[in-house]
Amino acid sequence: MMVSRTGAPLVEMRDISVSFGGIKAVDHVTVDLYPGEVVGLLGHNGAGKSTLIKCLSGAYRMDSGEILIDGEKVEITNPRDARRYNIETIYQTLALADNLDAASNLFLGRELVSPTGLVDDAQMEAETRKIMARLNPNFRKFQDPVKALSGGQRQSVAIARAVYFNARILIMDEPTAALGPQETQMVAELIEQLKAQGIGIFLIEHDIHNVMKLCDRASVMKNGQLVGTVNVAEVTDEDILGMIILGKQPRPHGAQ
Amino acid sequence: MMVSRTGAPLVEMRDISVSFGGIKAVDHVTVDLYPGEVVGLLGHNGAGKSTLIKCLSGAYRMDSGEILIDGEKVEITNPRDARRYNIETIYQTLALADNLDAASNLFLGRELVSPTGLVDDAQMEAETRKIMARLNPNFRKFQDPVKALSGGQRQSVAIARAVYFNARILIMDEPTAALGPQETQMVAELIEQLKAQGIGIFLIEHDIHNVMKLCDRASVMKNGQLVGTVNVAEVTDEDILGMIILGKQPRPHGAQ
Amino acid sequence: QTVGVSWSNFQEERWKTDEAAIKSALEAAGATYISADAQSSSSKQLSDVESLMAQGVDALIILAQDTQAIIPAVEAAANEGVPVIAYDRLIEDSRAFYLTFDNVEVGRMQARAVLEAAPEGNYVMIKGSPTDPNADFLRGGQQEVLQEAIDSGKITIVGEAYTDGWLPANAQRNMEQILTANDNKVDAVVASNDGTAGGAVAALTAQGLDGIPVSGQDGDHAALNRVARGTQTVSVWKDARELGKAAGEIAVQLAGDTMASDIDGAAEWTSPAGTTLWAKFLEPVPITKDNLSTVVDAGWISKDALCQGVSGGPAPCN
Amino acid sequence: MAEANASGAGAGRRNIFKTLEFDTRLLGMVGAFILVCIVFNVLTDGRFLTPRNIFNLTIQTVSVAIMATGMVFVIVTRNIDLSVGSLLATCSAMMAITQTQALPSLGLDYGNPVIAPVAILVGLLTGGLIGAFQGWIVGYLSVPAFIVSLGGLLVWRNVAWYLTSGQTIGPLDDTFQTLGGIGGTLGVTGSWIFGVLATLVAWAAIAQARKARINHEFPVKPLWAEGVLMALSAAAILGFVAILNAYEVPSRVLRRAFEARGETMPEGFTAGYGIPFSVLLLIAVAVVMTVIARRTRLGRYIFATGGNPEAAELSGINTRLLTVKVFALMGVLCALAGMVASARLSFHSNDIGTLDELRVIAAAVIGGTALAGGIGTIYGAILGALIMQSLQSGMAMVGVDAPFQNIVVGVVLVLAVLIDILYRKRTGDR
Amino acid sequence: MAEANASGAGAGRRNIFKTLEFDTRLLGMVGAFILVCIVFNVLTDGRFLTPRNIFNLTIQTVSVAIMATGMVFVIVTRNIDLSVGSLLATCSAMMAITQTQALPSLGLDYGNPVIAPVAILVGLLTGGLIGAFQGWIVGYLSVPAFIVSLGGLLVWRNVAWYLTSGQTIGPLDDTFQTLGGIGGTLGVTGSWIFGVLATLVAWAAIAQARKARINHEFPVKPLWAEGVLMALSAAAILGFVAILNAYEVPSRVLRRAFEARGETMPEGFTAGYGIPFSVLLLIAVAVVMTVIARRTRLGRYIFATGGNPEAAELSGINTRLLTVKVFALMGVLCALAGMVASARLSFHSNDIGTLDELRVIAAAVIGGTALAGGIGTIYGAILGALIMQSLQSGMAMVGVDAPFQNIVVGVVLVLAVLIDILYRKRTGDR
Ligand SMILES: Nc1ncnc2c1ncn2[C@@H]1O[C@H](COP(=O)(O)OP(=O)(O)OP(=O)(O)O)[C@@H](O)[C@H]1O
Ligand SMILES: Nc1ncnc2c1ncn2[C@@H]1O[C@H](COP(=O)(O)OP(=O)(O)OP(=O)(O)O)[C@@H](O)[C@H]1O
Ligand SMILES: O[C@@H]1[C@@H](O)[C@H](O)OC[C@H]1O
Ligand SMILES: [Mg+2]
Ligand SMILES: [Mg+2]
Repeated sequence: MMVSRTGAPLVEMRDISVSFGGIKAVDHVTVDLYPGEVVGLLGHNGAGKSTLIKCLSGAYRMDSGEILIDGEKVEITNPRDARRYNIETIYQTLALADNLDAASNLFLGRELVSPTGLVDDAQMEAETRKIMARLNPNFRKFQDPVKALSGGQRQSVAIARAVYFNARILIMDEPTAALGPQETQMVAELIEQLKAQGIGIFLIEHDIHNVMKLCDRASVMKNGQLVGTVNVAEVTDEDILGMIILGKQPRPHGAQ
Repeated sequence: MMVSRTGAPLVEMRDISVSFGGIKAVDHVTVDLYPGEVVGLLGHNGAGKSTLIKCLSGAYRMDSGEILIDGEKVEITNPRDARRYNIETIYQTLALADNLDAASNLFLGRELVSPTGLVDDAQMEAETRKIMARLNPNFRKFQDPVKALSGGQRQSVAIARAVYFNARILIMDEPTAALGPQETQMVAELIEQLKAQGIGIFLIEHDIHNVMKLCDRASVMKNGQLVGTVNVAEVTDEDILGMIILGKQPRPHGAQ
Repeated sequence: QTVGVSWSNFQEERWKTDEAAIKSALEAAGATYISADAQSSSSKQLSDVESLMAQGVDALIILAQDTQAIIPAVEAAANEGVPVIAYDRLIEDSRAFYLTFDNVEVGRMQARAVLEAAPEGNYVMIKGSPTDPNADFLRGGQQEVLQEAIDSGKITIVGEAYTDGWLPANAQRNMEQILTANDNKVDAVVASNDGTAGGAVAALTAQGLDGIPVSGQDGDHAALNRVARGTQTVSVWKDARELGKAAGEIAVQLAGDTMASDIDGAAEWTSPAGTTLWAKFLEPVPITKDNLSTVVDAGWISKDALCQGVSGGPAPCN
Repeated sequence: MAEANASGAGAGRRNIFKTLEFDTRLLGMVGAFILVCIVFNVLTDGRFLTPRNIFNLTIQTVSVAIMATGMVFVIVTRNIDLSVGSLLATCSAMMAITQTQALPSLGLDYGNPVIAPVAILVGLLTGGLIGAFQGWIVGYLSVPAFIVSLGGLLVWRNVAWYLTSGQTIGPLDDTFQTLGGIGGTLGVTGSWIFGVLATLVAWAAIAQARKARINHEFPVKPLWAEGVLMALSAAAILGFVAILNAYEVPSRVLRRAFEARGETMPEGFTAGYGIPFSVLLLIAVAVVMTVIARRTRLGRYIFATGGNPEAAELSGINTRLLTVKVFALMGVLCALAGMVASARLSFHSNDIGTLDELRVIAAAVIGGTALAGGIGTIYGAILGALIMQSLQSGMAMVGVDAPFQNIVVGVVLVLAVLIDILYRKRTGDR
Repeated sequence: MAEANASGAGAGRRNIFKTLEFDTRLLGMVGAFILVCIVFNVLTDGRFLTPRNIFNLTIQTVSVAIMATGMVFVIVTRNIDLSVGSLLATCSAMMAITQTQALPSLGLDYGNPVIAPVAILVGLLTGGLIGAFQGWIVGYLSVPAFIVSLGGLLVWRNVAWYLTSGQTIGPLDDTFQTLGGIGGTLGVTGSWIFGVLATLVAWAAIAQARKARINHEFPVKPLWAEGVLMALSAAAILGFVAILNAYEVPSRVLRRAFEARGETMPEGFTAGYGIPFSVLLLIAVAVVMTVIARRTRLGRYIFATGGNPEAAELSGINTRLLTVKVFALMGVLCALAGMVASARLSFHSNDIGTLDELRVIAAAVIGGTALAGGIGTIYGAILGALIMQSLQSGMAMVGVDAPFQNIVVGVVLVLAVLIDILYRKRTGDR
């Protein structure tokens, strides 16, 4: 399926810079994302990928640059702002409240309430069971606090949370890093589905096979700077590896 | 290179069980490991892989079962015991002291001391620079506390720590999960080197390609139980995926 | 008969003596002693009284933490017909029987003794805890005596400080700072009890000023030793055994339906706040180097303890 | 499924509790409490468990228990509040000044019915504002709560001192005083009515919860278990009412009341006290706080923030504002506690609330609130306060020396937490 | 490399400090301290910064500062110790009883030179054992330190009370008293000798550190920077000695000393005090604790455990035993502090050390120790204690009321931490 890149992009991050005490973690980076598109963010460890997308999800504040959504400039200064623009994020560190159960985590910040204004735990648990059945049929630990879950089970909960609430923009920071092969496959299928619904996805991923399979475009970073953005269909995995490791743009049209 | 599996295995974990408040995370599992061998531990999320190897590294105490090293029964009740048997571990959660720099983390618990008995920071930094040059040439953050490092940089420090101290038995719990392609490649090479030195390695890994490439044997777990152990050379990746997902032994000699 | 005693605290050394005296007076009368310690909390003291009454006491002796906040306890006792003795500290309720050494008088005695030893010069006032009403009673009594000399310009108060929690260490620090601020030009210290006097003397000793007049109260053993050594002028001695004995006896009488007015030595007395109640006052005794033998003769302190490290001092340490 | 393999061995009696879905920790605490009561009852020849002493105990517990419920939220969000005792003093001072000086100087005389409500309002505002201010420093300026409230401990105690110039203020307004305890009770009939109503509410809640689970086709307890639960709750509530009603007003007080009305008391006339208003207040606080904790977003966010502050923030929870709310709530509860405490004394004394911070924190912690955050219950904290108060009153009654009392309290505090930890270890977490 | 891109703008003056490798936070604290001193000096017409008052200040600080160094380790390992004031009292009581009752009853008379050392040993043992016991409960039984030490606060204060039956014990042994402050000083010559030796040691350390870096071919500071550092350290040490020497023994005291020796004082004879033994003790404690923190495995493990307790445990560090050690060390330091405090008072009073826990924690925290663990310095804690003491003494000198003093201390505590947080934010961590 081809993505149409006419009109205003869903998200445009322009000239973003972030530094930590003098160190430029992100250095004048520009990326964009169209509806129904998956853009891979690649780069070596410490390249600045997580930092970049945290500006979009409201976890960090950028030092300079601007963010446009549907072509309009927006201010995102905290995670609440991001939610308002229907931006959902799966963080590399998962960000779950260890002492709460899966349902409470899934609905955290957006609890279902009964007409009296009190939270409706039964309803939330029912919804959670539904969505987890799609994502991870092995999942049974609905009553336990999530601290009793294994690494991959936790990841499933984090993914469920991000996709449940009709996101328009989804940020996934290494979503399959801890997942087993079957679970990874299910996430891949999920990404295809979401794409088909017109959701735009930033996907941070180290596995080059997955990138080639799932992404439409790939933006590569090195030492905080953008090396370049390529159409995945037009390059080989060798090209992308070259960008990641050597930091240089592939020669146009084709292989080395 | 063929591994010789004559004589007593380097490590034998017999009939290990661990439960958490009534739930059997590891259920009568037996695995072994010979010198110079890489044994992959595979399984879905929550299968019990991390729990199993934590019994060997001294992080958890098993409820029943026994551990033999060089054919002799040993008691491992805490991480210090494991170190005494030259067992080194890279944990899934990394286990670094965030407020200390890379060198202090690398030598934590085994500091180099000057003749006066005081710790010798300069010497430790020098050693750290040497080993990191082999593992991750991009690494420069020697003076910063490790909390300022990216996910992958932290992983490099954890790996360096495990391989620096002449381990005989190495446990790696998803060591490349957060690593970029170049860094992953370097770890793969490292594993080959260590193997050649006669070190035995338990490798927990979800990526089936890596398993096929790096492991001699693979033990697959499901719901806390051992599905079986196979010689990687004798099976296909489809076989192994079948074991992981369906929990059944492959038919002997060959493909489906 | 059972008599309940509610103590405000046991922080100062003296109260253990008071307790022993009350106990033996009650034993002598064949009554039972039960007690509770409020640990310097007026709220806990109210609970304590409730619990004492739940145990069925026939009379209450209360060392009030707060003169007013204790009134509900008196009220509850009155409701059950249990007589209350306000022990050592005033209770602003006409139903209580007030038995004390007059604190204002103690303050007067402290000032008097110091004034006698240093009729003119620079005075420092080391007051008690700002949260203890007695601190201000004492300070008031001291002022009465000093007022005239202040007005005539003979003495000047060059420093004055509350002592948080009556802690000697705080008194010592305050004294040091006052000495520094006045270049040691200090001729006398009116300290409000023996603990604070101890702190003040330690600060004075450091400057070689030990020996100037210093007051105190309670007859703490360490303080009496200082009097013998000459580093403290006076410790106003409220013979706690007398007070305790009287309290025990009066409690038994009141429990036995004797009227307050029939108690030996009782008189109607009106507090500064205007409460009129039956009261009995015991005379405090200022102990100076001239009458040190009194405390030994009374068996309050052994001669060895009194004279430790003193030779050739005043009687009985000569 | 590994999860299905729930423990087989050692079941039996434990399963009854499981079926009833009782918190076994709660049972443990209740057990400890009963043990304490029985021991003291033996030591005091049966005086400890008289209606009178039980009445006293509940009254004595109210002030600390009210604050302890707020401390649960504070600790659950990984904070601590060392300033509660001092804050109580400042609120109490404000209320005392309002009713004895400010309002009378505005022409509202002693006895005017407006005085008590206005004074209470002033107190609640003071507590809420100071609490919110401290919460703002913690939440928005990121100064650790330990430091802010340690500063608060010093500041507010002495602000209270300055407000009253170190004087005891009173006597307080008569209406106000009825909130202190024995001076204001529901009476026998009122208490029975209250007891029956409370029982019905409890039953309705149980039925309602069952219905919700059935609606979603989740497993429910067997019907008999629900029945046992209903019976138990009724017994507890009505038993409590019966005990408080059994404590009789002394005849002198009754006679005086009749005389005041110009009548004479009929021979043999008696009356029971019933539930004190202050205890009613505590019950109301407990119910409201429990609903907040379990059934509102605020409560959910409090626990989420305690479990993982970063995750809560990333989930769009305004954890800073939440901190302000939690501390403001704590401040309001301090004001309520100050109201009860000063009404009980009928004066504001300037040592009021001294060391209450320790009692309140101890109550919350003995009640199972984990200092590491994320875990705690309101009923646990109240039970914790009750256990501490029983220990202290009991020891005072037995005639244990005060220094020794403190030693016992210190040891019990550590033991309670130790048992809690061992218990949690045994039932799951490593 | 991103890492090489260190900030370019806003350099200039800041770079001098960078080159000298000064901790800018330390500079800030020293600046705050100087500011406090100057303000009080103006308010007291120049009396605050006299040698005499500086001498007093150092003496007044010693007891709290000694404990604050230990509190740094406690807090760095994510614990807290609320029992230090009470523990100090128990240790002080043990020492007082040993010297005034136990030893004399064994036939060692007043004035015997063995008395002081034995008493001190008893105190240190008491402190160490109690500390270790508390550490054991924290480390091995996993009860949170807050609870254990809150229990300890109640228990040890009252154990002290029982030990002395609530009596003030004293006067203490004469030799013992010399450890309290003004009663025992090095004298002018001794102090100069000490100053020169200390300077040489500091220089040797600087040279040694440089050599080690050169050996490993790491970058080093320019030589002039090392020179400046050496000059500054010499100036600080010798200046301090000069000030303490400038404080002259009052002539009455001198005259009395001569008289005691049967001589008469020569006309115009003067003598300076020099460094008090108690301050020497504090210096020794500071040096030892700093070496432990920075250059020993124990110190490394303390900081690692504070940074990530789980990681430390998995790295083979016995974090339980470590906890015992840290608390035992804290106990020993409480004993030392108790020794200084009671020697200074010249008697043991049973309320000694009351509220010291607050002062000690405040000193450590004002000195930059982070309550979240993992961060803290010994010199910071000592400076923190000094700042607090200067504030309190200064206010006492100016004649500020005790309640207002407390308010100021509370506010300063919060402000100090706030500034620290803002500072850290500006220089890096988000
Ligand atoms: N909180 C922080 N404080 C200081 N420096 C930080 C912080 N977070 C990240 N950095 C630094 O910023 C740079 C970019 O980090 P970032 O986490 O964005 O990398 P990444 O591309 O996501 O790497 P990885 O693939 O390992 O997750 C790194 O050099 C890292 O050390
Ligand atoms: N501390 C704990 N408390 C309770 N249950 C736990 C705990 N740690 C793990 N478990 C449970 O034990 C089972 C095995 O977990 P484990 O972490 O060993 O899985 P894993 O095979 O390593 O999975 P992953 O691939 O996701 O890392 C899971 O069901 C998990 O929920
Ligand atoms: O005797 C004194 C007492 O009157 C006062 O209230 O508290 C301090 C004591 O020293
Ligand atoms: Mg990242
Ligand atoms: Mg795992």
